[in-house]
Amino acid sequence: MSRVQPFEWEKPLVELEERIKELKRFCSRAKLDFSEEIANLERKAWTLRREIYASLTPYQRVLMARHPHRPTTLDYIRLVFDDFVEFHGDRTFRDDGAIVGGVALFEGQPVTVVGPQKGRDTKENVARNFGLPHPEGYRKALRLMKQAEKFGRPVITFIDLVGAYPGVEAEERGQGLAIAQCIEGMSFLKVPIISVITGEGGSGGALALGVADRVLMLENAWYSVISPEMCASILWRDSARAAEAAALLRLSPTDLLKFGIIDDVITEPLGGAHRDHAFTGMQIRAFIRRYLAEIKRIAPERLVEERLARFRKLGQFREKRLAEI
Amino acid sequence: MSRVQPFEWEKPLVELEERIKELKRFCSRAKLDFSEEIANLERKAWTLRREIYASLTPYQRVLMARHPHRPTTLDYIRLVFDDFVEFHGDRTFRDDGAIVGGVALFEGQPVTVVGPQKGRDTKENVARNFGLPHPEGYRKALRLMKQAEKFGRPVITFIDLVGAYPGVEAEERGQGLAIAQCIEGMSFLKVPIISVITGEGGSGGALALGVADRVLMLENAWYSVISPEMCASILWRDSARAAEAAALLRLSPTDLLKFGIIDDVITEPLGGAHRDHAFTGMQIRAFIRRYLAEIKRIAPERLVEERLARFRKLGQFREKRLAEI
Amino acid sequence: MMMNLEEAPEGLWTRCDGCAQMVFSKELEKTGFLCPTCGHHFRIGAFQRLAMLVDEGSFTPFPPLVAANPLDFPGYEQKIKQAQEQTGLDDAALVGKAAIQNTDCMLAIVDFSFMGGSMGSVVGEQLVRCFERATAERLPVVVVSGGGGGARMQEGVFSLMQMAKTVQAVGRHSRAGLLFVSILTHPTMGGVYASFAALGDIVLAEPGALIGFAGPRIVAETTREKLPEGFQTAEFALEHGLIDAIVPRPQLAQYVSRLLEWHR
Amino acid sequence: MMMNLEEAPEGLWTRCDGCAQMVFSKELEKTGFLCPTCGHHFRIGAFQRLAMLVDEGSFTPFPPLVAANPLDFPGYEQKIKQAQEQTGLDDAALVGKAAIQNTDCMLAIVDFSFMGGSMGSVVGEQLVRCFERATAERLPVVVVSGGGGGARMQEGVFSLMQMAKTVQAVGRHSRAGLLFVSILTHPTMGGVYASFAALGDIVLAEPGALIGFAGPRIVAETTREKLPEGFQTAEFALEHGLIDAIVPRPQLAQYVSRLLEWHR
Ligand SMILES: [Zn+2]
Ligand SMILES: [Zn+2]
Repeated sequence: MSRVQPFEWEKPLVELEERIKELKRFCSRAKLDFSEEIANLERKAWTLRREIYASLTPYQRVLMARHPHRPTTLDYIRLVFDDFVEFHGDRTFRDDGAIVGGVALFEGQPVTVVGPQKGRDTKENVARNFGLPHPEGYRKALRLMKQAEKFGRPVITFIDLVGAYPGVEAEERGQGLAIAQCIEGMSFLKVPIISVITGEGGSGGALALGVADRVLMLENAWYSVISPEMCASILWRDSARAAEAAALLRLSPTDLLKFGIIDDVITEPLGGAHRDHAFTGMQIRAFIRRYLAEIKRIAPERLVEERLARFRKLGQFREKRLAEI
Repeated sequence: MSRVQPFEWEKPLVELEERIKELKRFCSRAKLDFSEEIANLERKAWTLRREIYASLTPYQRVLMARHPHRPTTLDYIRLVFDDFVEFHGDRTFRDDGAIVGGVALFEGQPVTVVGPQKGRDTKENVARNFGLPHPEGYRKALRLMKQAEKFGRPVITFIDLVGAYPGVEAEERGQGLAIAQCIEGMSFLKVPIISVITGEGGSGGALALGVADRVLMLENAWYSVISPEMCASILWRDSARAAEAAALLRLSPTDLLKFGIIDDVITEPLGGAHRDHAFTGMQIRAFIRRYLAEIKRIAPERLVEERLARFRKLGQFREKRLAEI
Repeated sequence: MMMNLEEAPEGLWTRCDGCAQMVFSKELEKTGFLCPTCGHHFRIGAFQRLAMLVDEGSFTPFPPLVAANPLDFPGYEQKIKQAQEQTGLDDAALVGKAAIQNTDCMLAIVDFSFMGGSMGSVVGEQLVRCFERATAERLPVVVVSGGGGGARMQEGVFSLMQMAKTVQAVGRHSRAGLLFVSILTHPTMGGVYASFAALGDIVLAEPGALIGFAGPRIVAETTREKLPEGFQTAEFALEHGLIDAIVPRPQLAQYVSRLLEWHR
Repeated sequence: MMMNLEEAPEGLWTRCDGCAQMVFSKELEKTGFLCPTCGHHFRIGAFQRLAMLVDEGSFTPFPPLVAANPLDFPGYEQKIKQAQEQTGLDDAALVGKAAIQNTDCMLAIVDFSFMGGSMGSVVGEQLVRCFERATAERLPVVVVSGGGGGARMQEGVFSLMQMAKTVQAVGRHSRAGLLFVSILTHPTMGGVYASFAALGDIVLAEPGALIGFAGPRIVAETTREKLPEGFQTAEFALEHGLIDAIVPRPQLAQYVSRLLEWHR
């Protein structure tokens, strides 16, 4: 991995950690024993880190969700499952590299896995279109989910995309229809579905992979109808005010849990998933194990009914009072 | 319609008819009464015509099937049905003009109609790709047939194409798969299906629209795995020997009826469907009425079982004798 | 509440987006708001659409719902109130039971003039009720979409969830073997198109209507390409196999009634 | 009957189609008929394929069938007889029950060397029986296709009907919730590809295999265009979304056995 600039709010912490490192080097060179002082400093650094990450603003979490070293879907697949075979293609037009999918083994049980795939470098990002799917991606996803239904195996989706790709060809080939069909297909799928929002969850492009029985979300992920930047640009014609928009949109896991949009929040390592891929993977594995056990027991028809009921009740409005009519 | 050269075998007849016309003109000009002689001549012409068309070779029928004034699918739709609304598109990539389809009223009952569409002139032929479908055409056909299934209405397909289009883009977008899926979809469709082979029935491209409960065929249509020209070119590296190949392939309605491939032959006006569109349409209407009444009574599951049984038994082979093993 | 044609172009003369000619407004009302010169289809409001599409006096609206403010989004209540006053609508969808040339159906009309026809909780809920009642009464559904950007930003993730909710109501209705005719008018984009509107058994569009997921401005900005001629128009959608047919406004009621009859 | 590797390249040295190098034939047998220089997959016969794919001694073939001559096509009987003598096969498909790394399945292998692997009544019937028995015994099906032009011209319309017949057998098997792994080897074209072979739940291909409906020569003649680089290769099919994965021959048995295990 290439070196990445720390976030602005991490800078005091990074500086302190640098100082401690230097002090240690100096002591070792000078053969001095400052171990007690160093231990103290390290405790302080730990406290500082806890404080910093406990008080992140919604937009800081959005930036964490986009960290270039944050695990991607293929990373999670490697970390969470024991084996994986990737299947390609929409059987109509193209294989969309922005969405990966296939069959994986989860603790001995075959499951179908689908998710968007961001690249790690420029070349990969071009091949994967920065993880922004074309209609073919959604058609592949739906094809694999229907396959899962045929063979009665659960579906796990990972969600990390700012939206479906807004391109000429994507529109030509029916981006909107592909998303609608993916939502429809997932809604009535007669097998358990778990979605894990691992990073960005932007608009219909994200929802198209998120119509699940249990929706889980990493601590530093976001999920909304629009990205904070686009929201700011619409509200104030100034995408630089994204931080304000992020706060207005209530896109954080805490809010979404309260709203009943998601079912649980998966804690990340302190400082974000990118700091410890293995730990993040273990966390996700534990959550999937728990929720899969829960929904695997439910009969398929019942499962679909409950899934539909879950979404049926989302929305807030009131009857018009008589006086208003 | 533009003037079209008569077929070689029609020339004596055309000449005789020309002579009679001239004689009539002469009599009318000269105010002579040759009406008895003319009536005699006309009887002779009629006999000649009957003789000519009773003894057509298989390849002559193939040429009749390709006559440029032969009715197209849209002609038949106009002639056979009372009303028609055309629906477009495969909902994935494109609307293929080489296949038309929609809902029509057949004697008061809505039915779904699908068929390839040849053009009448160069411009139309380019737009319709000479009636040679791309994968989108088969996907549109299948989509409309599934729609018919949802609403429980019968499907009527017309077949008149020498094959699916052998083009680069057609292959890119999965011509073979689209054909296979269309065959699959028709095979299990829970509504009555009647196919009418109206002209050419060439290879998998034709079969993809012909998996029906009743397969009817116009008198001067052909149906085989390969066109006579291609067959000749493979057998003798000489497509000019197509007439010989046509005889070998047993592609005429009489043979196909004997083989159990088709259920009935629809007689054309003497000299071919192109000589009398209205009559041909009436004929087709009568046959559809009869066979639709027959299969409409059958319960959907039973219908599918019978359709599958129909194709299951097609093929000739023998068990290997003990002595051969 | 329902009788004023409040969407009529203001002023005596209106400029046509199709041919740039000035059109006499009174003239427009007579033609069904089609430009007499070029046939351009002017955007019309829900009540005008209703008057053109359904049998007179046949429409019974559902009980009205009013938007809440689930995110406490600043200024949202005022925006809603303003839109209500301007349009005479409770929210962006007019939903009820109606008859089109003597065939009963459930009908929903999305109105662009109410916050760009965006789909918040109220539009979502009303559409779901529309499909649910149609399923219960075994009736076809006709929806006239024309909902701009699609999402109601001020309701954030709740707006997003309406996509799933409406799609599921369509799915249940469809699985009951019932007909859904989706009519796309200018403009049908974003979350409205990418949910219920795209999923009609039969998808019709008015000539020239903008249809798509991402707006043309966003596509142009993202791809830095010149957009192709006629990009995202109804004609473009037809060519690309995304809709069944383009039906000019004057023929729409007749066309739809025939479909309803054939699917009785 | 089954033990001779009669498809091995004749002569001591064989020219590789991939890199044009001469390869020592004995060497090829050891590598699974892969070019040691460029990895090119040589075409192999049904018995060789069988030996590489299934557990030794696990294969039980179906009762043999022999082609009739339904059209009385001149010279067809002789052609069949000749092909039988040359290949040791009854017809172009070797069909039976087998085990792949200890998982039972029904297996069919289409052999190019028997009249170009074309599908007449015998191949069609054997494939149908393969899927029917698999449905009855609730077993997965593995088919290795490699059937040239697809149609058996000498059986005319009967050859065509095998497309419908096999597709229907696949459809019944699929509707019983069972797995069909379709493996496309060089070349899988025409009626073979456009029927059962395209319809696998999982469609795999060997590297470089030609896959398509119309043959490249016909496409070039019809369109009068230069064909794109790699047209109709497995790699082309993967890029265009038509197959699930490309699996090199040495990994095939292991790959397929894993799929069978996961779908037990
Ligand atoms: Zn105008
Ligand atoms: Zn080589």
